[in-house]
Amino acid sequence: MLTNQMPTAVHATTVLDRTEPAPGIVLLGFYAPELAAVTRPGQFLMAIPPGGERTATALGIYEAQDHRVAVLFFVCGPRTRELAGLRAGDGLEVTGPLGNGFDLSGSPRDVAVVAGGIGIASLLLPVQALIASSARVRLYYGARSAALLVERDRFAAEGCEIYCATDDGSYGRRGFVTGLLAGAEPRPDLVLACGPTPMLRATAAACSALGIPAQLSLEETFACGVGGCWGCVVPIDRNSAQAPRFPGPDEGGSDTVNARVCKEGPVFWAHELRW
Amino acid sequence: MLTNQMPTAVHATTVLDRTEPAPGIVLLGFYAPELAAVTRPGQFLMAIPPGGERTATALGIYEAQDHRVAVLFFVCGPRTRELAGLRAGDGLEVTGPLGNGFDLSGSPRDVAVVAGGIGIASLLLPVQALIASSARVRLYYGARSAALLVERDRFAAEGCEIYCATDDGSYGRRGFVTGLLAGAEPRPDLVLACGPTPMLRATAAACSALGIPAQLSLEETFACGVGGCWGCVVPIDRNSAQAPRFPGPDEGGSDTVNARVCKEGPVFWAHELRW
Amino acid sequence: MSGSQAAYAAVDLSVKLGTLELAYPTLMGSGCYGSGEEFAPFADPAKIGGVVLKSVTQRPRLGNRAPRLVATPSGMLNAIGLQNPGIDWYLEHDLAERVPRPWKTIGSVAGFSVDEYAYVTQRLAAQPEIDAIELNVSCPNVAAEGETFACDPKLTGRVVRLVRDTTEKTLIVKLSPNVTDIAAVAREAEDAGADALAVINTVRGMAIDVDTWRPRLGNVTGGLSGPAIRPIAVLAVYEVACAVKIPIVGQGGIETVTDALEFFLAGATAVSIGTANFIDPRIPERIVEGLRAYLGERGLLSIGQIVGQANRGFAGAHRCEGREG
Amino acid sequence: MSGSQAAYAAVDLSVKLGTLELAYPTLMGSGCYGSGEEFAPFADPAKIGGVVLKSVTQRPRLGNRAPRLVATPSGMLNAIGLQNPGIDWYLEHDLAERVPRPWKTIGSVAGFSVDEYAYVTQRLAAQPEIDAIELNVSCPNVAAEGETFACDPKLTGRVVRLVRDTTEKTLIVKLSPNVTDIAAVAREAEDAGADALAVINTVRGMAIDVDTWRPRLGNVTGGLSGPAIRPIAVLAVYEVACAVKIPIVGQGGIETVTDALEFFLAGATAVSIGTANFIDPRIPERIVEGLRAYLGERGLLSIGQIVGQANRGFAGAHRCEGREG
Ligand SMILES: Cc1cc2nc3c(=O)[nH]c(=O)nc-3n(C[C@H](O)[C@H](O)[C@H](O)COP(=O)(O)OP(=O)(O)OC[C@H]3O[C@@H](n4cnc5c(N)ncnc54)[C@H](O)[C@@H]3O)c2cc1C
Ligand SMILES: Cc1cc2nc3c(=O)[nH]c(=O)nc-3n(C[C@H](O)[C@H](O)[C@H](O)COP(=O)(O)OP(=O)(O)OC[C@H]3O[C@@H](n4cnc5c(N)ncnc54)[C@H](O)[C@@H]3O)c2cc1C
Ligand SMILES: Cc1cc2nc3c(=O)[nH]c(=O)nc-3n(C[C@H](O)[C@H](O)[C@H](O)COP(=O)(O)O)c2cc1C
Ligand SMILES: Cc1cc2nc3c(=O)[nH]c(=O)nc-3n(C[C@H](O)[C@H](O)[C@H](O)COP(=O)(O)O)c2cc1C
Ligand code: FES
Ligand code: FES
Repeated sequence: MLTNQMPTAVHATTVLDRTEPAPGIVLLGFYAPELAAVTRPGQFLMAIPPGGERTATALGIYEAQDHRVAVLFFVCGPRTRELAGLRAGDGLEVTGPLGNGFDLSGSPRDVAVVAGGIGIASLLLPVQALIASSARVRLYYGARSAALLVERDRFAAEGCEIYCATDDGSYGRRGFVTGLLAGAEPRPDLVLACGPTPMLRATAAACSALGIPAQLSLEETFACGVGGCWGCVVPIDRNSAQAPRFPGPDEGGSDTVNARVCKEGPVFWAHELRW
Repeated sequence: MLTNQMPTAVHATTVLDRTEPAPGIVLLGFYAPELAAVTRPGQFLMAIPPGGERTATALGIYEAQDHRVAVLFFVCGPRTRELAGLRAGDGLEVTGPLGNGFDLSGSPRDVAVVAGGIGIASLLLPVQALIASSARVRLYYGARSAALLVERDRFAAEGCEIYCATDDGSYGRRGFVTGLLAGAEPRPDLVLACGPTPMLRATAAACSALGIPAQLSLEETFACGVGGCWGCVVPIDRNSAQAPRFPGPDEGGSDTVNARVCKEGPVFWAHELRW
Repeated sequence: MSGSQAAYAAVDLSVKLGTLELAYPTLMGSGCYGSGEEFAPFADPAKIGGVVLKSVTQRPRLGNRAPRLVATPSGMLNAIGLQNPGIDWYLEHDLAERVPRPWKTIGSVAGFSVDEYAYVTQRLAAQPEIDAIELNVSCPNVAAEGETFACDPKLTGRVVRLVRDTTEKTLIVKLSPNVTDIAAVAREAEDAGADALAVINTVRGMAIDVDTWRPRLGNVTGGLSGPAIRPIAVLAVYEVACAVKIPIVGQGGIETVTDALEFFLAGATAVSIGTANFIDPRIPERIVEGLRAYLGERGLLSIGQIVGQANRGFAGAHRCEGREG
Repeated sequence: MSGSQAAYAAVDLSVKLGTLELAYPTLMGSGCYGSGEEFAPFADPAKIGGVVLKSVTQRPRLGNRAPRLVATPSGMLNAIGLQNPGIDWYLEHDLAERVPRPWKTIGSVAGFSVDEYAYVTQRLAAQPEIDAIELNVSCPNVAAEGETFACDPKLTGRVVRLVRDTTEKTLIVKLSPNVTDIAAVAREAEDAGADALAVINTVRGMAIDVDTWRPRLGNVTGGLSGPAIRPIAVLAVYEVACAVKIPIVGQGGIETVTDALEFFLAGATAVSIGTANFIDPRIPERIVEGLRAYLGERGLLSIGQIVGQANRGFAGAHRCEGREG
């Protein structure tokens, strides 16, 4: 997996646009040319709304082009509610880009991209990069119901094939998106996934059964987001290239170390996770 | 002083209008016919904005007519900031009317009304009542600077004389409003005052020196606002009609008891305060 | 819809604390609900399990000087100092002149000596309108002894033992979080005959005015309450539940049904709502409705089924007190 | 304007803790600033008094299982469990490979026995790049003994005495708020030779997931930090300042200059900023600028002039410990 190289920085930005692709989901674009220039697919940022009790929220970088960066998020608590209240012209500070991002270095030719709910937010940039390198991209996209399958047109316009699943059957196949993935023919040579943890676990199991390498973008509760507090860990194989440069505990010769989702991740190879 | 008779209640209201008479000062009108019908001059309400972390804020009742009640407040912290964010059509819950209100029962003929800053918010209703009963009303109105002397036209339209003072001399006399009061000729037969505590103390001292009875609307930090927590007390003469029906402490025969500003007050006779 | 509502209505929310039977597992915290009357116009009295009255002492108390309240992040400090008219006046007026209400009434007793606690409890518990007694041995806002009782397991045991002899009614002992080991105090109270424990009283704290350089409370220090202390209170309940068998009344920062559920899962048989009443006295009835829905949705029949569930199943990796082995 | 700015620039913000000289009275709290490098891209390293490194133990520690963080009202719970590579690797890599920075570097030592504290301190303090040592005897997130040290005055005295013999460098002892009497622990630490006290570490707490019925932290319990605990921390500093003569590093929920000022007025010589760095690592430099302006506006020349001012003048009505007489 790639490791983050600077220049990560705090950017004082201005909101350019705000739309609601579905009730409770907000797409927020802001002016941040320097951030756009250095962002790689799969990286995230920490967003600090102006004024009030200040808090930082981790959000995947959805779009990054020219002068504009955008995030796509689900309004579920106080912090996202505050961000959702922003309007064009408002100030917004973001720290980024953060995290490693997807490893697209092996020139994959046929990639399955698996999105669960708002996990779609971290997957547009890798889809764009893959299509730019002429790979075939199939998007497997699951959500609770049809209305939450946001931005499908956007992904279609990029040139990827889209297969959907909804929990309630209101659009596409009823059931989990991993069901679609299991039947994918021909088999993709790489899987990228982002979504809720149970979906990622199911994706990892499916890929393991099919023998397809998979990269998962994990979610954990963050405090600092920059690797400083060791609060966001996931156990991984200590021989992974992403394992922090720590000796393991000497008790019992465990083959596991705790890696930081915000620093060594958020993207990990499925087969290296020990969760 | 009057004591509050029911019907105090929680009212689910809708914001009708919102203006900013000065930067940082908000006038918020809302639909509350039942509250308007029972409010007496000098009473207050507790305002609970919708959603988020819920909090209640004590605000004087500025206007109460027909179907509309209005509050006038200074945006100084998280709670008033939340209220300031409301717009016409938004919901707002208010509990009220609360507190005793001014005692206008003695048919005063010549009344000086002393306002310090946002204290003006509790003084429109008594001015209206006094003028309706054909009393002469002189308003002595002080603030930090001219811009903060809000709603002067409104008071003038009610038919009262207005004398102003500002800390920086940007309008009216430079200095404290109590300076104006001291020189009032002829002497009023009653003083009503609302404003910051130092101003109320100075008003009490001036009235005591001049021998004019004064009613002061006090401010304290509130928790419940309805007399249930004993958090908002001020020491008063235990023989006051407003003294809570408590024996004093038996140690040392103190002549003082602690009265609740929210329940026995917020209006007290200056000469009965032992602060 | 109506089917599930019927199911919800069947959910049993009643609980017992000693011999005290509550229709709902929700008490209104002492000092936060006055005599109940102050809040009656704004709440539905039929939806309240019980009201713990403001603490009363033997003699009248003027209470602390103002200011007595300070807002703090997600909480507040108070230093009322047990202002109250003393037990004589209290029985003659406050109690005698009450409007009868459907809720259970729990008298709260404070004091400065073991004898005072016993004397006031005896007088108060003798009243027919008092259904149970809560011993406030943990008020942080009064001189020395008040809190010292709950800060010392031995002293707690002593006062509870003496008070126990003065009444047959349910005796709830209210513990202080301002101790190294709350479980030890809880065990002493149980051994001495307490029927239930109230966990927790406020956490000691202070705020300073940076303009005047003076403490913001007239009493210098005060008690912290509200959501800020909820994680502290949940842990205290969890630890006490592991240490004793008698029921616990969980409290500290409860504002929503989710907050209340944390306490039940940690091991509380009932909860108490304090500071939240200052925001909106309808919060307690919303919590009751929320509990009914939560249990109903899960097909549970009574609140007792969730009490202490977070303590279960940790025998392996974790000891009950929650430290890694 | 430029005149007053010149006056502000002359304000002396430097302080001393034992022999440790800090250009600014602001430390970055242990565990909340990594090795400093993680935050360097976002903050001005020249505006930071000192960085307390993440606590290190003798042997490597995997730390607690995930989840390790939970957001709570105006705060957070953490249960990292002292994940660290052990002193050998730490000296060889973490410390040796550091970029030199203008701030002072304070090593933080944790342990599970008196001997471990002494051993790790000796190794760490011997490094020239370490300017002082903080003894973390108060971590609530590790097995038994870690916190027990700071919960027992005698044990605290014993570990400090032994560690004191291993180094001449400034020794800061970090106290736990999870005790009945923090002043007693502070006095023992002072008697045993501590040069300064860090007050406070996190407050023990817990949160429960009401959907899964499980504790939200992998370690069940955790340490509460952030603005929620500020009133508790301010009081702890106030009480410790009344009990000892050595300087205090105040901490717990500092986010703004006003928050920091509360701690100085309560008796802290320096402050430490922890959780606030997670929101925005520029908060510490804003606090430094804010202190300069506050003192400048009041014509004060040094930060020392406000230290402990809230304790003064209460000889009459209040004893220093803040209870009414
Ligand atoms: C690396 C990384 C990238 C992320 N990228 C994105 C992104 O691009 N878009 C995005 O929307 N979120 C993203 N998240 C998640 C986002 O950071 C959190 O959802 C956010 O912090 C919630 O903050 P809050 O204060 O609004 O809600 P909180 O108060 O933290 O949570 C409120 C409630 O909602 C629940 N909840 C939290 N997240 C969700 C969810 N996604 N769906 C349903 N319920 C939920 C919580 O359990 C809680 O009960 C990302 C997280 C990480 C670690
Ligand atoms: C009976 C009563 C009636 C009241 N009526 C009114 C009213 O009609 N209009 C009104 O504006 N306020 C009124 N107040 C005051 C109002 O309740 C408080 O100002 C409000 O609660 C502040 O809430 P907050 O959370 O926004 O600010 P807080 O967080 O409580 O305070 C923020 C900061 O502002 C400071 N501050 C508080 N009040 C003022 C002020 N007035 N001017 C300057 N600084 C201040 C505080 O010291 C604090 O530092 C009344 C208070 C009482 C007790
Ligand atoms: C203003 C106020 C007054 C209180 N007075 C008393 C009291 O007289 N006796 C008592 O036992 N507890 C008293 N308490 C403590 C509460 O009953 C409750 O235990 C505590 O506040 C924690 O719960 P909460 O966070 O829901 O308020 C008081 C609390 C507040 C905020
Ligand atoms: C995520 C996290 C990790 C911490 N790790 C340590 C640690 O390793 N050693 C230590 O002494 N204190 C540690 N602390 C405590 C802080 O240094 C600080 O004392 C405490 O959080 C209170 O200050 P605050 O509210 O400003 O964060 C940690 C705190 C947090 C939030
Ligand atoms: S959130 Fe701090 S290390 Fe990841
Ligand atoms: S604010 Fe509760 S009694 Fe006045």
